[in-house]
Amino acid sequence: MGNEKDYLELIDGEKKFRHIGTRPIRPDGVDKVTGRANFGADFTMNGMLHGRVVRSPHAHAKIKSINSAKALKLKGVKAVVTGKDFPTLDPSDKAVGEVTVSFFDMSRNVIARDKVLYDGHAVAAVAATSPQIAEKALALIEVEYEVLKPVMTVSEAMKKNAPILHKGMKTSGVEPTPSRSSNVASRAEFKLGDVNKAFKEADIIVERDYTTQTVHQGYIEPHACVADINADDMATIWSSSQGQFMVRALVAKLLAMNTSKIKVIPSEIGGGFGGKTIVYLEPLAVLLAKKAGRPVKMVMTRDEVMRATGPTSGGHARAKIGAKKDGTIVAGELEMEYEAGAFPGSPVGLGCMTGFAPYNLKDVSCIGWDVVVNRPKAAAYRAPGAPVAAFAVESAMDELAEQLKIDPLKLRIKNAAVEGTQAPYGVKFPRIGCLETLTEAQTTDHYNSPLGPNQGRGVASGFWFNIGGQSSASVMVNPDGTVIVATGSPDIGGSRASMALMAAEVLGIELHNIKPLVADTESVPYSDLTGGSRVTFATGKAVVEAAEDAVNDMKRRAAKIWDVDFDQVEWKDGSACCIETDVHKPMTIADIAAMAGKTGGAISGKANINAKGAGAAFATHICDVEVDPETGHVTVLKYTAVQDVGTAIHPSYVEGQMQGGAVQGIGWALNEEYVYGKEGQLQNTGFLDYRVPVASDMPMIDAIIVEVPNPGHPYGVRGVGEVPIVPPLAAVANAVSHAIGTRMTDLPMSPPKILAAIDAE
Amino acid sequence: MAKYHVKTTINGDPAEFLCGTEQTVLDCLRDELGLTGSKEGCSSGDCGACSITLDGRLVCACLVLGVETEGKDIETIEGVADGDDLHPIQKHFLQEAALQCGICTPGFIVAAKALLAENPNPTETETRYWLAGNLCRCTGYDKIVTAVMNAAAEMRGE
Amino acid sequence: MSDLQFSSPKTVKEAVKILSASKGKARVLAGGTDLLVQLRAGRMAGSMIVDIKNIPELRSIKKEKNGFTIGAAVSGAELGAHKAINKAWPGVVEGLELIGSTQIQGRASLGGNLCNGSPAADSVPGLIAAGATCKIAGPKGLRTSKVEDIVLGPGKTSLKAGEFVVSFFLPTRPKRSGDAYLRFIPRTEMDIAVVGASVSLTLDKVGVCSEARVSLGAVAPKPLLVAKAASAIIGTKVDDEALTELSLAASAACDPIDDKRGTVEYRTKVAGVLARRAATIALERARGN
Amino acid sequence: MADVVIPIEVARSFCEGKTDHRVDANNIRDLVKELSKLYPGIDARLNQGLAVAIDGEIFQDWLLEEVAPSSQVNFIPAIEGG
Repeated sequence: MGNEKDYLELIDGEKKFRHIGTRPIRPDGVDKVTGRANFGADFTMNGMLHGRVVRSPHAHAKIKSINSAKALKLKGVKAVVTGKDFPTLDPSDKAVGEVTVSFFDMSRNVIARDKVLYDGHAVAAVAATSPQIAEKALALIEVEYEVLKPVMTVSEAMKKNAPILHKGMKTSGVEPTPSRSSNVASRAEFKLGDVNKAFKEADIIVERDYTTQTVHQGYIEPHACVADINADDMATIWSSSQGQFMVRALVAKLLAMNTSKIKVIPSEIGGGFGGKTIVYLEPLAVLLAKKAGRPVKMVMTRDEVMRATGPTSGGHARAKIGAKKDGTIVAGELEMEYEAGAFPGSPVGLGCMTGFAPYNLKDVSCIGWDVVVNRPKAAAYRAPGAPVAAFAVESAMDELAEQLKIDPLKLRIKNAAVEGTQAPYGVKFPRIGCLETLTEAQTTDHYNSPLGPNQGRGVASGFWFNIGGQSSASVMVNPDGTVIVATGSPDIGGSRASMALMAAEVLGIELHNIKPLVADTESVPYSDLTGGSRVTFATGKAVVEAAEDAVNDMKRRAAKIWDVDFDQVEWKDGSACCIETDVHKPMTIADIAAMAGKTGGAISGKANINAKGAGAAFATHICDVEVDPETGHVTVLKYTAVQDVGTAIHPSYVEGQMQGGAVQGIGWALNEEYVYGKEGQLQNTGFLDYRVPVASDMPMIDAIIVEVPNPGHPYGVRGVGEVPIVPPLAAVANAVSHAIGTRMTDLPMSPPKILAAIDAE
Repeated sequence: MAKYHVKTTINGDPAEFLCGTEQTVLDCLRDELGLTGSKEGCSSGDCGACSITLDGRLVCACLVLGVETEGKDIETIEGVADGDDLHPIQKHFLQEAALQCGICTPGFIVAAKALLAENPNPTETETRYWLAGNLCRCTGYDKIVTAVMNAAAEMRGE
Repeated sequence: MSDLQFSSPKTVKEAVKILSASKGKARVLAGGTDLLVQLRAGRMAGSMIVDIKNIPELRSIKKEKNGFTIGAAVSGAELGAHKAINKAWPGVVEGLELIGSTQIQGRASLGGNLCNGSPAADSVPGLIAAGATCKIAGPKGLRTSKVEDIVLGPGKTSLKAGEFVVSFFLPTRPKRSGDAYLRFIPRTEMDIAVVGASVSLTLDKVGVCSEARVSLGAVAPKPLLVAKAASAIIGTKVDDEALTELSLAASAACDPIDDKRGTVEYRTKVAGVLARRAATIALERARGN
Repeated sequence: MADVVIPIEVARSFCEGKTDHRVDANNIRDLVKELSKLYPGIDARLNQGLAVAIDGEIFQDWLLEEVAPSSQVNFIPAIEGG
């Protein structure tokens, strides 16, 4: 687009934006506060059947047989599908692009074939005329299992004689390739310089082991979809997901269907946080609909969400930092093993890449092991892999500060990554705001306030890459001059408001004249899913370009009407103006739109881009806690999140991302964990015992926005959604450690663990 | 098997439906009456997304059987606004950006309305404890609590 | 589609008749906050749900000459709004009011919380410490039982086929007497008690504890009445030394399990802590009465 | 000649552990082609789930991105997001 620079000058210059940075009411808001908005489970069709899934009660077992005869005899049951109904895929069939996925594994995660690999693994699905009949049919599908010993933890899985989940799986990334099958899927390594030599030059070294448990994204809306397939094999899927194009692509692949035969219509999505970047129900619903010849609705129960949808990995991390007496850190080492769940693909590599990213380190080594266990396959969760790595590194930094008697923020400021710093994964940072979040945190009242007895304060920083990727946008000018902005990016947290704001800024019109919408797969060109903190950045960039395209179109029309050259027309405050002469009165967007028919037909703009230049995000959090020394109960007294957001398009929703991410991280730190029984059955399958923070657990979360504009976006946007969950684990752990005088290295810091730590002193 | 014929009042209007014993009032609202504003997040009373009032008392619709509501007065999210006129709580949820994905919003608004009916001037702590049965995973509760307290102030005429 | 039947009797007699006729296959529905979860999870054996909330006696609170009668299906929210009981037995009200959210409070009842048979039921230790009794209706007529005799183990009660709890009786609070219930949960709301402790005590004119009852929840297969913890403070001025003894006795009485909510060690230790803290609050209340 | 860094695991499989390379190419496609002349088969491996960073700018999906003689090119794991 060529004029990125101009916009940045505007940011630093005197001219204020008219719309960017304001806090208008979101365009989809009224529907959401009145109950009118339709989410995944709210859609119904005439003649619709209800689908349910038969799930394994075992964590690890061979499927000897599945007999659906009795279920099919039950009146009202219309179809049953099992793994046999799915196409066989080649084990080497992997997708490259946004996320590397093995379709072979994904297909087996959607429905088990010869083996079940976790409690809750789908084994069969049934469709019936009512939810009650479908429920009854579940019990009539007879599955014979040969129960195997489950492998529940990374350490068990890595033992020499551990039961093997996938025969033939060899650890990749080690040379020579091992001959024996292993539960270790792969090893990843990132290094800069010579870390062993650097440690020898250090005056002080801190080193510790850290452990965390499996945690779930915990979105309130269970997965849901409706699938219909007509006589011509044309499938339509209504579903709640982070990407309608993702659903289309995966259903096409898993069912060997032609993409053009699948239409996916996105519903409102009731939270995802990465957990809805994959399909579970959609392929089953399509197959059931095909077999039954009727639409099929499938909605998970909370129990199914917890047992069978992607949590994120628990694991182990060892962090080691070497420093000079003056606090200059000279060497960093991180070795981590993450649970991938039942199939390879934990985010351990991303953990390795992010852990030391906030710091300027020339000698660093990060090694990650991806390990399969009999738990549900890990899915993305907000900054996948980064929080656990940050927990280890930021705890070690805190310990270093303690031992060197340096203020923990000062220690971080001394070592902060800046423009030109080489990240542990080899890439040199462009302009970033890591240092700015630290210095801002230093000046807060919070950081400078006194603490009482049994209270502690912790700080931690965090990094997330942010991504760009493919986004499409159409800007359609209606005959009355109002505008529709269509994108292919599901709105998970208010992004339609941001799209409208950016379009309004370019078009120079009032916000209420713009209707932003999330279109289906047949109404806009392909877009990558909503994830990686990419929508406001990448889709926003597409919207800006599409709006500029529409402006150019309108300028051409005005030039035609006035019979002047195109470059004689400029766009100002929502109107075309003639530069050289005042003979021609400015034409508003409505004036031009009204004449569209006379000047060449409908007016629109489009942009289909693969956005580059996503600016990295850094955050620094401060947490105060009080610990009850007799019960180990932790009260979070005060919490401040400081983050470089580039430019806040709609500051309220930026703050919302920061506050929500922080609270998810606090939950991860304090009480959230998967608890498995001895035989590998999940013990806490509901919100009663999977303890996400409730309103009374939390204080207000101070969100402090720092704006270091990203040169890669016309308005300076950086992604904001993910980095807020990176610092909290360590910020809370450091606070608790200071409150009780013992370092906490095992998450969650549930009251029994804290009390045991206090008593062990 | 036979279904029960239940007569209730929903958001001020008479409403009748047929339901089986095992159907909750949430099932009845959503599946029998097409009132899908009340959401199902857990079906065990732990998330509050299905909050309604039953004879003025705040309950989880997933923990009430449809057959139990015979003769009762039910209020749902669909009855909170007066036609086009949003309730102050709804307005403040929008103004304060107290929702992100919006799935928990109907439950929060119904619960907050019940709070302000009982306590027009709640403290932050009272607001947080009253709303502890409504889970929100997006916002961290900050802006929700602010919206409810600002709505309360507006309703008190401040 | 299920074969589940529903009935909504209007009198105790009618309810007894339905329950007796069901041959043990009926389940009593009060607030439903546990029953409906079990129904949804497919854990509910039975073919009949008997909703007892339309029996007036089960929904009313009555001030009697020597105490209060509380209908078994009175909700937490209703009990919480009853000023006289709040004043007389704050510990009992605290227990019921701690169950779940505001939404759950609109439904959860003393009868349901007791008869669900959970060792961790929040309202039960308060009732036991208060010396409450319950009136039980059954095929053989009415009988009265101490609350501590109802729960036998997780999910098991001493109620016989066709029996159900009609009401609870709380005696008039003696002078210089107070009670309190505390529970420990990891969050601030919405959890099942990891430990619950209730203490009710009465002081004589010079401030010596003349009577006391201590009850613990979630630390054994059923809610406990811990006589040794009570005797640790009876005859004392409930000073630090006595409280330490009470605390130790409470911990000693525990026979808990390790589960997703807590460990044996943790529950044992925190039972002592909470018993001491509850006794301290009860003492303050007694001094004020 | 651009400075190219490939992941350690890939280097072990194809280049006897050598991660750092200097390659003369105008775009990433040609750069990969040049590398595969020296290390047969590496092109397919680099096309499996790796993103590329050119002077700090990350491309999840790449082919014709321009490379300058002074460019620093890093092949890194593709980044998924939540």
